[in-house]
Amino acid sequence: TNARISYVLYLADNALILGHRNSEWCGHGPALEQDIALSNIALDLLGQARHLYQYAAELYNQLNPSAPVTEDHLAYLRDVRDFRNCLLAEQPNGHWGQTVLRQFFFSCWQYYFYQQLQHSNDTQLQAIAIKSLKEVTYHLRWSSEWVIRLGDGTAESKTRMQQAAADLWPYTHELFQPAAFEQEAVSAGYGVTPGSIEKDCLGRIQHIFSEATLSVPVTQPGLHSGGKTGVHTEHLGFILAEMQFLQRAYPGSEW
Amino acid sequence: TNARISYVLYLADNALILGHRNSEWCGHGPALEQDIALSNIALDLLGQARHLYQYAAELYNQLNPSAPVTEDHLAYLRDVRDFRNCLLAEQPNGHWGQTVLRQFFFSCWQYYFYQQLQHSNDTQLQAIAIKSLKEVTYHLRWSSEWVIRLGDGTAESKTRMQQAAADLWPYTHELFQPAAFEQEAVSAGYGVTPGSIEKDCLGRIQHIFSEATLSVPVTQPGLHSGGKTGVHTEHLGFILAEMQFLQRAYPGSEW
Amino acid sequence: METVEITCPDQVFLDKLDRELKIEPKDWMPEPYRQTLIRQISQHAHSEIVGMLPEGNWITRAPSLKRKAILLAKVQDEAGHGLYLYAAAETLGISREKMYQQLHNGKAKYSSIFNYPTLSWADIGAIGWLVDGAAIMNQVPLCRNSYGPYARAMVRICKEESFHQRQGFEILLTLSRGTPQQRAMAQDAVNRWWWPSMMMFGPPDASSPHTQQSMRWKIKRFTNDELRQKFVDICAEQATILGFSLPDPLLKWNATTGHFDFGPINWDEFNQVINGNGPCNKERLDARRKAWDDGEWVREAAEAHAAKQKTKAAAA
Amino acid sequence: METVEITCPDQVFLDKLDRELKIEPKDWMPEPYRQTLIRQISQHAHSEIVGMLPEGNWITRAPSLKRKAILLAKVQDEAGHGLYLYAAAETLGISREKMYQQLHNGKAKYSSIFNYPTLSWADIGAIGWLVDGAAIMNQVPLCRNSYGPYARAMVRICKEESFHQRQGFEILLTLSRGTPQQRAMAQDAVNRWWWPSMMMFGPPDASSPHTQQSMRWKIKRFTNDELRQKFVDICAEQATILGFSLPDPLLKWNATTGHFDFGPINWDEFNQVINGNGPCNKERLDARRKAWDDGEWVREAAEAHAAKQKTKAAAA
Repeated sequence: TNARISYVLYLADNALILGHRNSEWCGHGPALEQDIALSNIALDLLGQARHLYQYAAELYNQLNPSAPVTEDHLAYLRDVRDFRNCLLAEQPNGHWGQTVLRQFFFSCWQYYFYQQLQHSNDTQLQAIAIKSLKEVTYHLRWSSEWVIRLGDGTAESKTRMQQAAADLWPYTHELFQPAAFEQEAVSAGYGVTPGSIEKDCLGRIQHIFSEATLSVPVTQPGLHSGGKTGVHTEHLGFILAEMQFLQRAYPGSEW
Repeated sequence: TNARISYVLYLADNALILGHRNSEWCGHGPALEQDIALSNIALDLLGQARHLYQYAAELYNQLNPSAPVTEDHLAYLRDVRDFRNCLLAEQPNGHWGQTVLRQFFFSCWQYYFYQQLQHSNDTQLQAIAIKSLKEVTYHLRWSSEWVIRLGDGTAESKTRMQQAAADLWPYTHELFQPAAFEQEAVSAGYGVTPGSIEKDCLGRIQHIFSEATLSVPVTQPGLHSGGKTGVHTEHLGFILAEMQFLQRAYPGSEW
Repeated sequence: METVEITCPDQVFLDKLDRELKIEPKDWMPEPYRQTLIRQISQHAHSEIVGMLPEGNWITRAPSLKRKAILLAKVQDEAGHGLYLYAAAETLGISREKMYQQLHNGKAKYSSIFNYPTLSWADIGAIGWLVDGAAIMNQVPLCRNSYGPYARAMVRICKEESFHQRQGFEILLTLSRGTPQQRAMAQDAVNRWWWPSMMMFGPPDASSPHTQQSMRWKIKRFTNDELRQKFVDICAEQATILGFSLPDPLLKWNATTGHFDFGPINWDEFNQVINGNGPCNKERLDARRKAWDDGEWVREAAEAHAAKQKTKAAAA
Repeated sequence: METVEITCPDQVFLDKLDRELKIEPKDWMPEPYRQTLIRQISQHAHSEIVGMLPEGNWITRAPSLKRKAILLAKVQDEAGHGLYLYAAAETLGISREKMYQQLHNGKAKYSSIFNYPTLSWADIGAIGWLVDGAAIMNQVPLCRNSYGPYARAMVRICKEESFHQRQGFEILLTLSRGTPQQRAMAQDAVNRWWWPSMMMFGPPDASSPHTQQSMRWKIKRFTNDELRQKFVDICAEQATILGFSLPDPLLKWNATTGHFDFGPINWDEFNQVINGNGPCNKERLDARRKAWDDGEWVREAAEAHAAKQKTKAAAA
């Protein structure tokens, strides 16, 4: 069950951290409509994170009934090395194009991932996958449209998008490299083989990039990974310092 | 003695927060020499803050011998509303011109302030004033030179400096408006009457601005104040969340 | 021979007002009525948008996942309100770009309350309770204002606002039952937001020259002082439930008037904030201008792409 | 008639090297010697400057005022080292601007260790202990290198570096005596920094083609593998004092050789990082480029002001 907790936390942290990043845009978007759309995605991700943390807490409390935890313990009282989110999720927002491209890469992965997770033998994960998939389908469409719009927009927007792709692409490989807890999850029948969805993801990305008149960067899986085992980029520490401040400063309070 | 603690904390917080802001530049300055110079000022301010916090802790512990505190308690375990630093100190670094101008306004105030504080009837404050004054004299000279250099540099640098002056000037008034604890400090003979150094400060600023071919903004003391009573700008919360993270996340540890 | 009755448009307009009918975008309306509405609706829209900033300041620091979701949804609602209101103003013949321009160059105002900083989590509660509370007090009568699109926008907005207000109250209630530190945090927030909230109703009637005209046009339904008094009466009661005091030593029930008396408002502060010298005026406008400027290439690209699509569709 | 002895400069140069005399900027030197030095010294200077970033990352989050002061002073020292080294390289006829250019466009390298992220406070200790430790191991022999300005710069640098290394060791020692969380934090940092530190000595001698020439020129005094072995021997001992393990299951005292044996190094990772694909290569270069670009108007203004002052002085 430790592997199961890790697995659920990995999915929860992904959703929380990307939702957090997106929420930083709230009030600062390029147009009101986009401000609202991105906040919506942030809310969806936050909702997914909550379901997952609640399930992780349930699993944890079965193992440690004497010191039960809640979703908030898991989100607010773990430090950088305990977070398992992929490095892609924690990358800075940059400009609007970087944000929508990060969302596109992530939603693309989440889309194929949740499709598989619907067949999990863990009924809770199954339920979360089914519910989340509806949201993610919209995220994928929305972010695809923005990638196309900006890729095939002005010369400036195309340049910006191609640069954003170069910056973010190295962080995509990690999603398809299995961590130990994922291998256990696959063996036990509740998880998805990360590599099994790579081809579909890449196909979708290639399709959208081609509509966007952008070229897909070519890089080898390398050292831009480690999130699943808690080896993050330097950004996450600052995210957590801000996010966790109140829970850390006023321990044990109800809010 | 509560007023005395407040007074010492006010001076300590000023030094810590401005030192913290300056230290954010470390590794990112416009030239190595300036990186080093500003880090030096940050180190001096941090040193002043430590002396002052140590003294404040001493005063506090005399009143509360059962739960003694250290300099680190005072710096790391108080929240925004307990910090007393002037709003000027917490303003974002902005560009290099904003940083040196913020330093100039602050050093100018500190210079005349410590000159007076040398005559405090509190021997500890006296000693800190005497020691600090040497450092501040250098800070004032260095920042004056930069204000002149950038004011009387290129057209671009002049515009930037004049804008920086407009942005920062409203925060200078607060330094000369007495808080209750300052009035007590004056009555008891250990503090400086804030208004008493305003003329000298203004004279010095006018002199340097005239050399810099800049005009001194004209504003009335207004609502850009409150730091002394803990009513800050929204920036301080983020500074503290970052600065205090480890002490908050790992309470009671030795580092 | 038939007689042709010629009714002058002005009379039709006033007649409609008298019969509590709505004025619609295609109806004739006096130019000062149109201008007053544009000023008021756009100012209201700007307030929603600028109002996202002080609360948005705590989204990344909300103390629990639930609170984070509620706050994010709330600030998002405000963006939605902004949208409704800009759309309502556009029916009067002004573009959203033009309104933004007026906001960014300081010509248009927004509610001065948003020029105060949010310094603790409790401020989110206090804003919900007091600021949204005052807003609702102002806005509920606006649901019956004479201009159709504005009135309909206000109906949607008021429904959400009262939800926000309850959420704010609930944050304070939770803090009031929390640790001594939390209670102090909440009392402090109430202390700081009380007077600015009182100022949200605008200057006293005696110095509010446009009130009469606005009431005649049925844009306004109550005077500033009437609404302010209602607000005080409600808040004074609710503060008791919360167990917080309001920072006004002169606040006292007056059995004769059937209202709470309250102390003098610092109109000098109000005027300073209105005139740009509030604690955060510069931050707020800078943030809005930056969002707009940073978004320029995005809007350009979106337009360029749409144009390309149109050309393609035409060619196909 | 007197005979004039003509000594060819190459011979004078080699003769000096043999007699352990310093080559000074005005002395004749072979072009490849000059180029090798420029490459090495500038690379070393860049390493100091880029090396400020991973540690600078924790200045604002140092856990006590004392640690904050020590760390800030340390990172500042590194800027100072950069200054000495750029100045030494400038004596070889290259400008600081040119060197920056080469750093910013990726032509010049810097120590690949700085492309790893600092993830916890313990990393500051591990960097001090391991990274500064490895640096000193490399640098102490450089104090005796044949080029005068470089050798003299290294003397100053080494003095400070060993101070930094002790500070790092002391951070780890404090953590080792701390809470279980702190001990875990420190062990984790040691685990992450050990192998990259081992790589700091460069490729194994067998694949280090320039070593022989550099040793002949007395720029280098020991081979990469010699220095690496020394480093392992010292660290293995010190790790015991700290109570931390080194993440190498093959690490073992070998009584025959009188050294510690150690496991194979992942040279593939090393090459990836060198070639720009390390975890933080992009962040580091972006940060340096941004500092340089943001500083452009400042440098221009400073020059313009200096020129004005000069004109004034000349006129007076």
